[in-house]
Amino acid sequence: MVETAVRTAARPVARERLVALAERSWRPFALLAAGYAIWWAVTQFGLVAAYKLPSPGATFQAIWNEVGYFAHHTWVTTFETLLGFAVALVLGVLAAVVMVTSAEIEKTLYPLLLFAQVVPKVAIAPLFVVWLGFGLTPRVVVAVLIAFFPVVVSMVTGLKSVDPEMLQLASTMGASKVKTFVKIRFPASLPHLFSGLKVAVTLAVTGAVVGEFVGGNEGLGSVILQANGNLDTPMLFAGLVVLSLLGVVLFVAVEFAEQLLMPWHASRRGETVTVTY
Amino acid sequence: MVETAVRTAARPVARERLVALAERSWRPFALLAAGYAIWWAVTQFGLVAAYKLPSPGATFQAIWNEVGYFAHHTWVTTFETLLGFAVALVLGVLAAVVMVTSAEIEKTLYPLLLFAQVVPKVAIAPLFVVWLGFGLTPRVVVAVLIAFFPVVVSMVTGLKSVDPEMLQLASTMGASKVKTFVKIRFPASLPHLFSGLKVAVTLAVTGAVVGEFVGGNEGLGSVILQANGNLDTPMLFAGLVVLSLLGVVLFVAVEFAEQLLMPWHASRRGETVTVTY
Amino acid sequence: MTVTQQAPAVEIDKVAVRFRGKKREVLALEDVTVDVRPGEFVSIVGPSGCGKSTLLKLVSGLLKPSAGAVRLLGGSVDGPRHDVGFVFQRAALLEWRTARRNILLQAEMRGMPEREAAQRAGELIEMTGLTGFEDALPHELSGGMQQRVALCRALLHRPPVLLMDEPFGALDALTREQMNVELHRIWRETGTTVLLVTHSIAEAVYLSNRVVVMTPRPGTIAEVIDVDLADERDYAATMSLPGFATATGRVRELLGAAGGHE
Amino acid sequence: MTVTQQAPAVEIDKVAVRFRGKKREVLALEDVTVDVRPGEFVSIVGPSGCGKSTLLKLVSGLLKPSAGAVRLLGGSVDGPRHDVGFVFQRAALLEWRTARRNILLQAEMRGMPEREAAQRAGELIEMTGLTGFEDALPHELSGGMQQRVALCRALLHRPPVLLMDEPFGALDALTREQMNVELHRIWRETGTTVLLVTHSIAEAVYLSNRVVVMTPRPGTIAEVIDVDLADERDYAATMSLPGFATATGRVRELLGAAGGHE
Amino acid sequence: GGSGGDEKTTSASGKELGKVTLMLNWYPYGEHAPFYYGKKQGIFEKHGIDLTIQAGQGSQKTVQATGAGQTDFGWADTPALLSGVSQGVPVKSLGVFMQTTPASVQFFKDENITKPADLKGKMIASTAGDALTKTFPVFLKANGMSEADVKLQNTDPAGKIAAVISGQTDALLGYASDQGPTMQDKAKKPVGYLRYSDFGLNYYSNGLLTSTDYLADHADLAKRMVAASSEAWAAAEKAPQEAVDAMQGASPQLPPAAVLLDQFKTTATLLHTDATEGQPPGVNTEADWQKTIDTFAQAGMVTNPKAPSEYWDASVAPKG
Ligand SMILES: Nc1ncnc2c1ncn2[C@@H]1O[C@H](COP(=O)(O)OP(=O)(O)OP(=O)(O)O)[C@@H](O)[C@H]1O
Ligand SMILES: Nc1ncnc2c1ncn2[C@@H]1O[C@H](COP(=O)(O)OP(=O)(O)OP(=O)(O)O)[C@@H](O)[C@H]1O
Ligand SMILES: [Mg+2]
Ligand SMILES: [Mg+2]
Repeated sequence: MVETAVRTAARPVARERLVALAERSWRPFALLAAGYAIWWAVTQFGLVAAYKLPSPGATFQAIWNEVGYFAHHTWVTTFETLLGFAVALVLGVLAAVVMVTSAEIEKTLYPLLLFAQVVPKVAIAPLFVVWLGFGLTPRVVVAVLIAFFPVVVSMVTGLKSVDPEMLQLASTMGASKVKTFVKIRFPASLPHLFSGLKVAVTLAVTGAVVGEFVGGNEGLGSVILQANGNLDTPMLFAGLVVLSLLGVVLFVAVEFAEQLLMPWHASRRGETVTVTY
Repeated sequence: MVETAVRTAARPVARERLVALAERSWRPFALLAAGYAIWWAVTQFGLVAAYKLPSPGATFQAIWNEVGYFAHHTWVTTFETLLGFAVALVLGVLAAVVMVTSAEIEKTLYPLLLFAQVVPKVAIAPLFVVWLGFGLTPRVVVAVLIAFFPVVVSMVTGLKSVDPEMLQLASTMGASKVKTFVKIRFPASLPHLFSGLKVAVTLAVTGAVVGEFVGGNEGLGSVILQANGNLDTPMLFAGLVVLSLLGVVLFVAVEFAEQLLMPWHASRRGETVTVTY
Repeated sequence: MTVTQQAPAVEIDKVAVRFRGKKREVLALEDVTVDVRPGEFVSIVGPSGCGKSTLLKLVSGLLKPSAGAVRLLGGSVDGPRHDVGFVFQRAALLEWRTARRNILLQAEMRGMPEREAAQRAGELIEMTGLTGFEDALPHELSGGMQQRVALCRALLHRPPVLLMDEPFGALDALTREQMNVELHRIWRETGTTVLLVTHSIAEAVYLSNRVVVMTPRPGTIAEVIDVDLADERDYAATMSLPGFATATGRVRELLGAAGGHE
Repeated sequence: MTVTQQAPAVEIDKVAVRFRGKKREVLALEDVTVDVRPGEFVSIVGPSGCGKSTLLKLVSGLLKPSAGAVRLLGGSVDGPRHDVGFVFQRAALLEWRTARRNILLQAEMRGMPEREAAQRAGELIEMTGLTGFEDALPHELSGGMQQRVALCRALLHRPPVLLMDEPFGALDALTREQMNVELHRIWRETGTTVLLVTHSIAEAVYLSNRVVVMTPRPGTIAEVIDVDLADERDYAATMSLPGFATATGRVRELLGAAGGHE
Repeated sequence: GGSGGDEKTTSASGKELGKVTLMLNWYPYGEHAPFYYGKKQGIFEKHGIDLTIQAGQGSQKTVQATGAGQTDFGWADTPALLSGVSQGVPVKSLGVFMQTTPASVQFFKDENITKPADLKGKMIASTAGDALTKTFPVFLKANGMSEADVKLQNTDPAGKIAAVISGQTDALLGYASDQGPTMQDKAKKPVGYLRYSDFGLNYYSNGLLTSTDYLADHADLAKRMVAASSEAWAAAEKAPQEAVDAMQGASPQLPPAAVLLDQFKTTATLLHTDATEGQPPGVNTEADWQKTIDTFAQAGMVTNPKAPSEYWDASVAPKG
C-alpha cells in the first residue's frame, strides 16, 4: 500500500491548499527546467551540431519571429485534431456498443475495424488525398482513423468487464438495453474508456499532422515539413514544441474530464481523513 | 443481458463443435468475401480509375510475381515490429510499475512520457536517422516510441484499479511490494493491460513502417514507398495487404494470449451449462 | 390472511440445475418441486452450497433449469422477469452512486414517477435507519449499511414477488429484529409473495407460512414445514408460542443443528 | 487456560476515528479503550455501522486513528501488521485463483515452505467442508463457500493474533456451529489471541472470554462483559449453563434485542 | 482548389481576367521565382490571367491534383507526369521549362569526386521510388558502371541533407537547384555536383501541365497561361536578383535570400537542350520528348510507352 502522511481532521485552509498544490506540482516544473538546462548547455557548448539540434534560444526566436504564422497553423491543427478526436470518440463508442450488444455483430465488425487499424495510415494517407482532395477532409479522416481504434478497444473491454451480477440486477428491473447501458454499463466502463481516450487524443494530434504532411498547406505538419526540407532546425523544433504543447494540453484536458466524471473510482478517490497506508 | 441459446447438459461431441465453430466464424469470412466482391466489381466495371484503386487480381498478381521479394521484406518488418513491441511492452510495464509505486515518481515521469508521446514520431523520424544512423536501430526505436504509450497508460490505469481491500489484505500478509505486484496487482491489471497491448501491437507495425519510410532499404515500408513513387498502385496495394495481414496476425496473437492468461475474467468466461441470459 | 385456492404464484416443477465448470460438473439442484401460493411467505433454509441462491435465480429467470420447469405469476419463466424485487446475496451496489441513488436505480430503470419514487425512497431509508447516509458512496458505508441499501432498492417498487437472498445476514441482532418486523408488516399490508433465503431458523419461522428445508448438495427438498402461527405476530410474544417451538424444533432437527444460533 | 499477568496483546488506548467524505464527516469511533490479554478470545458486538470493522482495521494497522494509540504484541502499530490473520467482512478473494490457491496466497506471500502450506491448506479445506471445490474459481462458489475460503486463508499461517470480521455471517446454522467448535478448538490448542466481530450473541458468548458491547455511532464501549464459563466448552451443553444465560442476557439487554436470533 | 477557369475578376485597369490556380511541385523555393516575378511585373495580367500560386507537396501529388481538377495548372516533374499518364491520370504537359534535368549526385567537394567512376564504393542517400533513384542505374550504365558499384541508402527526402552533413552518407541524389545550395549554406562547405546531364543522361524535368478536361474546355486560357509563363521565365532569366526579390513574402518559411538566388541561378542554366537553344522558354521538341520517354521506359518507370503526343500538347507552345 502506498504510504501517505496522516492528515488532521480540520479542513485545510486556503494557504495549506496552496502549499499542497506547490508540493504536488514542483516536480514536473523542476523536470522541465532541468530538461531546458540540458538542452541549453548541450547546444551552448557545441556538443551537438546546430543542424542536429538548435539552441533553445534559436527555437523560441523562431516562434517569436512568426507568432502570427504559428498561431494560425496551430489553430488549424487544433481544429483538425479536435474534430478528429470528437468523431473518433463518438464512432468508437458507438462501434463498441454495437459490438457488445451482439456477439455476431462483434465477430463481423471487429475484423473490419482491425483491418482499418492495421493498415498504416502513414502509408495510405497519400491515397486519401487522391480520393478526398486537398482540403480539411483527408486530414480529419486520417486523425479519425488513427484515434478510433484505442477508443473501440478500451470501450469494448470496459463494457465487457461489467460485473455480471449488476447486469442480472438490471434485468430484474425490466431495464431496457438503452437504460442498462446508460446507467450501468457505460459508467462502469469509464475507467477503461478513459485510458483509451488518453491514447486517442495524443494520436489524434499525430493523425492531423500526418494528414497535413500528405496533403495540405496549412497546419503545424506543413510547417514542420517545410522546415525539414530547408533543414531549418530552429523552425522544425519550434513546430515540434508547439505541437507537443498542443498534445499535452489536450491530454491534460482528458485527464481533467476523467477526474470530473469518475471521482468514485478506486484510482481517483480522495483520501479519507484517517488514511489507509 | 445477452440472450443465448439453452445448452443441454451433455458434453458436445466433435461434430457439434465443428458446427459451432462454423457458426461462430462464418461472418468474418462472409464479410471478407463481400469486401472482395465489392472491390472486384468496382474495379472491374471501371467505377474507379485504376491509378486510384487497382483490381484485386492485379494486386494479388503483384504479390504472386514477387513472392520471394515480399517474403523477405515481410520478415524484416515482422522482426522490427516484434522487437519494438517487446521492448515497448517491457519498458511500458516497468514505467507503469515505477509510476504506481510512488506518486512523486509518477508526477515526474508522466510529463516526460507524455511529451515523448505527443511529439509526432512521423515528424521527428528523419532526426532519428541523423542521430542513430541507418540500420535497424532507428526503425525499432520508432516502433518502440509509438507502441510504448498505450502500454503505459493502460497499465497505470489497471494497476490503480485494483480493489483497495485486496491490497490491504496483502499488507496483512507482510507481502513485499514485489510479491504484491506479482500476485495481485499485475494479474488484476491484465484486462486493462491487454486492451493497451492490442492497440500497441498494431501501432508497432505502423512504427516499423514509419521507420522504414525515413531510412531503410528493407521492409514493407520501403516496398510501399517505392510503389508510391512509381504510382504503381497494384504493388502499393499488395504491400498494404501484406502489411494488414501482418497486423491482423499479431493482433490475433495478442488476443489469443489474453484468452490464455485470463480465462477467469468476466469478459472471457466460458458459459456455464445453465446459462444466464 | 386467508389463502384461497388460486393458481400458485410460483411453481417450481421437478427442477434440476447442473453447472458445468472448467474441470467439474456440479449438480446444484435435483428434482426440486415447490409451489408458492399468491401472498404466501415461504422461507428456504439449508446448508451452505445446497443451491438456495440458485433456486432464487431460477424463479427470477436469471438462470435456466437443466431440467424441469418454472412458472411465475401464471406465466412460464423463460427470461429475466421484472415483476420481482430481488435482494442478491452480495449487496451489488453501483460504486459511483450514492446510497439514495442506488436505491432510486430501481425507479429509474422502471420509469417510475420521480416524486413518488423519491418519497418512497425516503420512507425506506428512514425505516432501515440509513438517515444521514443518503449521500454516502458505497465504499463509505459499513457492510450492514450496504445490505440495507440493497434491501431498500428491492422494496422500492412494491413488487408482487419478493426474492431475498439472506437480506439480513450482515445485520446485528437488534437491527435484524426490527427489519424482520418491518418486513412482516409490509408483507401483511401488501399481500406480496415472498421467497426468503435465510440462515436464521427463528427468522424463517417467525416470518413464514411455510419453511422449505433443503438437503446438502445436490440440493433436494428434505421437508416443507407448515408454520402454525397467526398471520399477525408480535415479535417477542411469538417466540414463546408452542407453534413457534414446534416449527423451529423440526427445522433444527432436519438441519442437524444444536440451535445455538436460533 | 489460565490467563497470566502479561503485557496486553492488544492495547487500544482512547482511540477516535473520524472519516472525512466528500460532503460529510463521520465520527466512527470515539474514546475507545480496550486491552486484550495474550491468548484471550474477545468478541465485539454492536449495531450495524458502529465501527466494529473500523476497530479491527485499526488493530491491524490498516487504518490510523485520528486520536489515541494502538499497540499490538508489545509494539506500537504504525503501519500494516503482518503478525495477524485477518478475515475481512467481504470474502475478498482473487477471482483468477482457485479456492486452494486463494488460501495458499497467504503462504506464498509469507514465503512459507510449500509442502507444509499445502498440507495445512488440505486440512483446513477438509475442516471447512470445501473438499471437492479446491479447484473452483470464486464465481463458481456459493456465498458461504467463499467465506469459508477466506477463513481458511486467515488461519493458514497459525497467526498469533486473529482478527475476524463476521467470518460466519453467510453460513447456515449447522455449518456455523461446526465452525464455532473448530475455532474454539484451534484457539484452545494454539493460544492464539482472537478478536471476533459477530452479530450472533450466542456465538460471541460461547467463544469468548469477554464480550465487548458497543454503542451506535459514534462507536463507544457500552460495557465489557466477562463470560463465566470454563475454557473447554461442549457446544450443546454450554447453552444450558447459567453462565451462558447470564452473559447472553446481559448482552441482549445492552443491545436492546429481543433475542430471536440467539 | 481549381476554379475551373470560369471565374473572372477585373484588374486595376479594368481588364477582365480569368482566374487560374497553379500548384507548384513543392513549397516555394528559388526555382519558382519566375512565377512570382511574372505576377509582380504584371505579365500574367497582361495575358488576361489572375494567377494564384499554391504550394505543393511533391510532383506526384501535383500531377494527381491537376488530374482531379483540384488545381487548374500544375508545375511538376516530367517523370511524375509520365508515370501518372501511364497509370491513367488524365493530364497533359503544356511544355517543359526545365529541359535539362537538375538531377545530380551531390557531395561536399572535399570528397574528391569529379567523375562518376569516383562514386565507386560510396554510400549515397536517395529516396526509394523517386525519379532520381529510378534513373540512377541508367546514369551509371552510361558511364560504364553498374548498380553494384555504389550503395544506395533509402532516406526520407527531408533527411537526405542531414545524412550527408552528418557523414552518414557520402553523397545524395537530388536536384542541383534544390538541396545543394541549402547544404552549402548549412555546412559552410562547398558542394560539388555530378549532373546526370553532364554525363550522358538527360531528360525533361519540371514543366507546366493541366488536365485533359481543362485543356478541352479552356484551350485559349491554357494557351495564354503558357505564353505568360514563357514571358515571365524569359524576364526572370534576365533579372535574377529582382525575380528572387519578388518572392519575398511568399511564405514565412522561404529559404534565405542567398540560397534562393543560388537556386534560381542554377535553374536558369537548365532551360534549354541543344535542340531548343535560342527558343523561348517552354518550347519543346518531339525528339527530346521521345528521349525522355525512352529513358524512363528503360528505367522501368513507364511500362507501356506511348507517342509524345499522348503526354504533351504541342499546340499551345509559345511562339518566339
Ligand atoms: N456459476 C457457477 N458455476 C459453477 N458452479 C456453480 C455456479 N454457481 C453456483 N455453483 C455451485 O452450485 C452450488 C449451489 O450454489 P448456491 O450459490 O446456490 O448455494 P447456496 O445454497 O446459495 O449457498 P450459500 O448458503 O453458501 O450461499 C454450489 O456448490 C456452487 O459451487
Ligand atoms: N472509508 C470510509 N469513508 C467514510 N466513512 C466510512 C468509511 N468507512 C466506514 N465509514 C463509516 O464509519 C462508520 C463505521 O463503519 P464500520 O464499517 O466500522 O461499521 P461496522 O460496525 O463494521 O458495521 P457493520 O456491522 O454494518 O459492518 C459507518 O458509519 C461508516 O459509514
Ligand atoms: Mg447463496
Ligand atoms: Mg463491518
